[in-house]
Amino acid sequence: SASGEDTADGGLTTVTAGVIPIVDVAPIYLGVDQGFFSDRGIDLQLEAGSGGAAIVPGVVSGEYDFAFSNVASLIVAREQGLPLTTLGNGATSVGEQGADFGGVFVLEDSDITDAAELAGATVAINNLNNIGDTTVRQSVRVAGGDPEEVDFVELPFPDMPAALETGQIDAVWAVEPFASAIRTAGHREIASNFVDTHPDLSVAVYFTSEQNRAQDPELFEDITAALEESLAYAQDNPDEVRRILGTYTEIDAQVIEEMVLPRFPAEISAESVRTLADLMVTDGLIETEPDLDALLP
Amino acid sequence: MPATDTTHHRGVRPGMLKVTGLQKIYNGGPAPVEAVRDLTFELAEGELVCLVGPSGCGKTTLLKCIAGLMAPTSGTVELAGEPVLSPPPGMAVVFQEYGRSLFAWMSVRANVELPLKEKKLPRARREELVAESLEAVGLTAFADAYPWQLSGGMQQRVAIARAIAYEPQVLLMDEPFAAVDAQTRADLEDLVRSIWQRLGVTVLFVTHDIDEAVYLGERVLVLSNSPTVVQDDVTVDLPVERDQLTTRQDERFTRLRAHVYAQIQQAKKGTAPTAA
Amino acid sequence: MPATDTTHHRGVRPGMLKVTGLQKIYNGGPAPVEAVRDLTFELAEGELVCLVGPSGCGKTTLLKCIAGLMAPTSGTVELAGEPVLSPPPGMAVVFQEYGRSLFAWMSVRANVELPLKEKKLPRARREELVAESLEAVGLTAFADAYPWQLSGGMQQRVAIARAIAYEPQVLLMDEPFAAVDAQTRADLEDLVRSIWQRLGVTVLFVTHDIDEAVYLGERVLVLSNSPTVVQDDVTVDLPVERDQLTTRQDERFTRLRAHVYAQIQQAKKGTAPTAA
Amino acid sequence: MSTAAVPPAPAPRGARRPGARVRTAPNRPVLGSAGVLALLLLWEAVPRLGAVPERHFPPASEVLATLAERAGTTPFWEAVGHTLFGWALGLAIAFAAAVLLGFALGSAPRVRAFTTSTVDFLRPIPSVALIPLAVLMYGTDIRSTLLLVVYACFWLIYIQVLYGVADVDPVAEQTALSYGLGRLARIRHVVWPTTLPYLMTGLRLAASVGLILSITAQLIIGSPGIGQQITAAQQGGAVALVYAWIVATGVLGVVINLGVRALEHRVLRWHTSVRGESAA
Amino acid sequence: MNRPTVDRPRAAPAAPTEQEAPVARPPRRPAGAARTARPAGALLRTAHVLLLPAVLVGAYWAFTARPDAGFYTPTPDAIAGAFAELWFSERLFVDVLPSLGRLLTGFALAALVGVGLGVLLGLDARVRAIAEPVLEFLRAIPPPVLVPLMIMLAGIDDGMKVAVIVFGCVWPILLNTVEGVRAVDPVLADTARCYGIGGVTRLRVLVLRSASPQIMAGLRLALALAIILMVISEMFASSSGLGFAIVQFQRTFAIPEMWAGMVLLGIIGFVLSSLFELVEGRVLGWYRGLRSAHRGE
Ligand SMILES: Nc1ncnc2c1ncn2[C@@H]1O[C@H](COP(=O)(O)OP(=O)(O)OP(=O)(O)O)[C@@H](O)[C@H]1O
Ligand SMILES: Nc1ncnc2c1ncn2[C@@H]1O[C@H](COP(=O)(O)OP(=O)(O)OP(=O)(O)O)[C@@H](O)[C@H]1O
Ligand SMILES: [Mg+2]
Ligand SMILES: [Mg+2]
Repeated sequence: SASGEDTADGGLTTVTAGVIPIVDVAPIYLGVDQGFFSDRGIDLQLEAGSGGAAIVPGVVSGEYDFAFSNVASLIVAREQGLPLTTLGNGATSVGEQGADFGGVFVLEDSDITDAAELAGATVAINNLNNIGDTTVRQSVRVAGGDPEEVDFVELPFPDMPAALETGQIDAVWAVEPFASAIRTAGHREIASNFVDTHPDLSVAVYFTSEQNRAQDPELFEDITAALEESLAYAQDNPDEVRRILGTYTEIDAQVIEEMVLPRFPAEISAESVRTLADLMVTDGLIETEPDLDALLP
Repeated sequence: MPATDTTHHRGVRPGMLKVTGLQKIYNGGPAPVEAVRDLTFELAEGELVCLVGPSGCGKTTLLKCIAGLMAPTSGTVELAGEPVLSPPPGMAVVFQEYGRSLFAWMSVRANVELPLKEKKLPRARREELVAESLEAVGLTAFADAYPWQLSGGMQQRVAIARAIAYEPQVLLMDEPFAAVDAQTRADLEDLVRSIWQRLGVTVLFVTHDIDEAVYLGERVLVLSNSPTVVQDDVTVDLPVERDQLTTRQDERFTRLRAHVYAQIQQAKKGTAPTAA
Repeated sequence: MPATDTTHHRGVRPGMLKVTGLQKIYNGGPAPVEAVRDLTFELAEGELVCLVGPSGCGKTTLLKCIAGLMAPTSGTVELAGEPVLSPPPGMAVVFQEYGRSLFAWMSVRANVELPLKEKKLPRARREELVAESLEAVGLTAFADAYPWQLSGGMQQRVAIARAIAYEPQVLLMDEPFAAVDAQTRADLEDLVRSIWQRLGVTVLFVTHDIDEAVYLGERVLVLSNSPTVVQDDVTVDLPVERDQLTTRQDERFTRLRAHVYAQIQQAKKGTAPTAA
Repeated sequence: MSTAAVPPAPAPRGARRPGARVRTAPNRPVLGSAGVLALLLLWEAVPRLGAVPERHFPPASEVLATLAERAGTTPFWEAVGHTLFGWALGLAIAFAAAVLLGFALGSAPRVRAFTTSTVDFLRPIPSVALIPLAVLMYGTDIRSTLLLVVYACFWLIYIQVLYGVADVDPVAEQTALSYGLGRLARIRHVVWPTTLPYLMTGLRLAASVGLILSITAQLIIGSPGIGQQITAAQQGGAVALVYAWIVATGVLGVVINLGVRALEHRVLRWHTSVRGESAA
Repeated sequence: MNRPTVDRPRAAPAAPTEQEAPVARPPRRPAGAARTARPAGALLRTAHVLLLPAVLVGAYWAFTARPDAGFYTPTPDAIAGAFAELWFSERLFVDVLPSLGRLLTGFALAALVGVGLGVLLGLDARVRAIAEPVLEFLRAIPPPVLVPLMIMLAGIDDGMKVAVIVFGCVWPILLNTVEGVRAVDPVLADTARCYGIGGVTRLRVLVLRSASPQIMAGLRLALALAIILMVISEMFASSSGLGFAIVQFQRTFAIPEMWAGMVLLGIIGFVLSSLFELVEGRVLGWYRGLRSAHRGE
């Protein structure tokens, strides 16, 4: 790892992480803010891109020492033979029906009343063949509908409210802060798809490549420790999380106050990952379940 | 020298083209260029007038103003009593830059036919006119060629054929025979005169060939060097029926020719006298 | 009439330009066009030869082949013993399409100077040549204008100035005076003759003006109508010192002129006799 | 044989004839502002009249206010600076490469014939799809952005140059040949000026495409600049801010175009399209 | 370049003479090199198309044979395998053909709008002065960020995607048309004016024809851009399409498949370009003829 060797002034090791500037990564920003990384001799640089197109190649090439991603993407990558491995938890479902940090929404006056009725409807998700459609299908399945009948289209989260309100689509799957905006606008939540999948679902995680880790195992142990400390801190100090959100996002202060935060347990729920991977096999996203033990060391 | 002087020779004809106090200054360059200072003259209906003058004295400029393609800086152009502000209908122009005035993407035939289509002539009539005029300039065999497959002189003849086929009331020709050989030139001169007589068209003909000017015209206008004014207006008192051999041997022809030549030499020398 | 006939008049001079069995067929169009059938002639070094022929007979084509701008279909062109395959150095061409041969993006001065720069002349010499040649064609005042700000005749004179300033060994001119007035034309004719005498340059001069051809040339080549061959090769036995007034009144001048005119008329009529 | 010198510029006298086609050059800044104003009014009206929900497409006034507020901050200008840096460098590289190759291959049709299929094959590959590769090769630093900008801009200029080179007037070319101008001199004095109008259009096209890709690269890769700011605003649901950045981008485009137009006016003085505008 | 002498009567007299009536030019062609050189010509043309690609593929192959050539650069045979499997299947109908339909629609609309607006702006300096800043403003906006607006205005179906294509690829056509129209030869324009050629005829026979070389340059650029924008448009609100497929492959780390998609894009580009070349050959026949005429061909 190129930058892993660099040492900045004061003997700190410069480490670069690829993140997405969303709510889920608040703990790592807090961790930097609180000095959990510098305490361990790590000068952590956070680079905020908009998605997976750059992040995984960034990690593979060693450009990023580690990065943030949702679990489903990593399962797919692992299945395709990319040697990725997790470092620590990212964000976890709240586990409460109707009060999670993401859900499926319809217009107030929509005919759709529960997830089963999504069959035949057009549902917007941010990325097809990923965690969104897998978990929403599970909601439909749980509610007794036919998941095959759901018509998914891709739409970035920020564009969802507009598309929903102008009637272009029937339902959206959105996460915070868009979920709050949609709730505030008076739209109805009909399913909590993460909860329907697993009450303890690890939605996103921090990961690196096996090569990166092998080059400097101690460094990565430090990173994992710092991550764990950050997560614990975030979990215990929701106000701090809301404060730090104001620094690296453009979310409206009002929304920051009101929105639902994810849970930040330090541990990845391996069981939930396994459930998700099973669903992905069922839905045909991947052909066989990858070596989850390698993914979750 | 009032323009009315000239009307005597074919009986009184109504004025067709009247240029009054025409001045043109080009402002495009770093300094303005006064191409034409003050031109006043008149053409009667059905008159054939030749225009000669030193290179760069403003003949083309004048023609463009008359054709309504260019607004004069001051002065007016009137055609049949109406001021010319844009190209008037029924006027055909043969441009000095004949090569650039042909549509490179059209065959010779299409080039000649295009204005006729715009005139909404029926197809049969168009074809007749095109065939006739191409025949007249000797290009029948090249009707389907593109202009760029022709020699310079042939291109020029296409431009002439186009103007003839148009059957205009007023015909402006800017050195139309510059690129053709002596024999063809003589033929074309006779062609212009015969068309002029047959159709009664008013012709303003720019040329550098003094013999040609005298042979063709009823009058020859001599322009001075810039700042350009009308230096002389010579009435050509040769018989209406002219002939390449006899007319050119006519003693009056030689006299007129010498007179015009002297005028042009004067014009080139510098500020010209108002009349010779 | 073999070309060697003419060498007597100024003593024996080595051959400079030799055209042998030149044929050119254009294949661009739908059907091939044989512009030139079979041309054979020779120019001695320092000779001034005029070329006349009906419009479209292939004069421009011939010039382009000589200039190495176009490959003949068959036959050869030799310059000073070397076959011409690409434009040879030391040759200047004045194109019939003078307007398009000027670079619109350069001032008159720059247009004239550009070939001199390519010749790597020192700056002072270049400026001298440019000034001289512009002076010679009467365009000193327009050195800083762009070509499109000039009249047709003025543009043509720029092209001439460029060729003159180049001081070539061989000068090809394709109807170079077509767009200038009679007086200027006379001046330019004298200019060409004086340069020819001064520099000993070999000149091939295409013109439609028979008087001009006879006045200028040591020989006049008459081309036939297509399929083009050399119809006549007339030696002009006028004195080397010529003058616009006296030479043109010379009885031999009139005779030659009539002869060439008759040849051209013949040429236009159809298949020409091999010799007059 | 001296033609009368250029007459000493008498001021155009008198008023113009009534009714004459007065062709003054249009007052560009005024007319242009009018056009922009019309656009802003339309933008103001569309959401206000409810054609689209105001919440998702804020009216111009709100966006401009947001923009004005941001424009007073340093991060704003830093982002603009980052974007412009990537843009300018990428455009310069693309321009140089495309012009060199364009002139070289444009004047060597035999060689060019061998490249056409490859060029046609490569052109439709989206820069965006090259992002993983770029990141893999160059990481997330400026070189990745450059790769994307250069790849997209190169083709635009290159194709324009090819068409421009083909536009050379054969008479002008033959003139140059016959006066012994060498290959380089011909390119410099004949081909280059002929190509310029095409090149200028290519430059204008590439300038905006370069800007777009500079931003897109930041958007996806997350290197600092306007793109990253837009991502942040989008992820935060700050709609007015997103549009404020869009406006900033558009304004950059307008400013860049002004520059290219000014350049064009200088280098194409002689060209029909430019001289017609200032002529009598 | 020596061609055999053509021995035949020349029947194209400069002026019709008594003996030689105006016969059309002889239809007989010279039995010259142009005909006999056919097989060699075909071979050469094949070489033109295939030589450089073959060399490049070879070079790439050599590159991928190195051990450190990574996950993102699969071998050509892997790509070829993926290509055959992907595109010689029903995906051709599900993904490729609809995309091509949108692509061609978008391109045609852009051509119409670009040329139409371009002529308008090119002819009138005043309109141009008014519109230019606005157009420059719009031109600088990345099409993706306008997608939300387009969704609101044009829906999420084909309309929006076609709109993205049009918005993105209209510019080269527009700019080139404007410049081409501005550069109409003034002598020719004067000729048309004095022969009373105005209105639609003037557009048809003068303006469009003389601007056509430049318009063609614009169209050629736009064609490739349209393909790119087809991909970009399918990144939003999609569930099928070639662009969508490529993005999906990229996100799901199906790298050979992703490259196979890009290769297909390239092939589409090449085929469309070749078709375009044919059209251009017809439209610009006069233009090329004019240029080669002077070289004596
Ligand atoms: N666009 C222009 N800008 C500036 N000056 C111009 C322009 N066009 C013509 N002139 C000048 O106007 C004068 C007259 O030009 P014009 O073309 O009318 O002459 P002309 O009499 O037709 O000459 P010629 O016999 O050589 O064709 C010339 O001095 C020329 O330099
Ligand atoms: N590119 C071409 N394609 C086909 N035919 C051509 C081409 N160029 C010239 N020609 C033909 O070749 C013949 C000779 O043309 P050329 O230009 O050499 O004549 P020219 O003697 O210079 O005539 P002019 O005195 O009119 O300039 C003409 O009949 C012309 O139609
Ligand atoms: Mg003129
Ligand atoms: Mg010729």
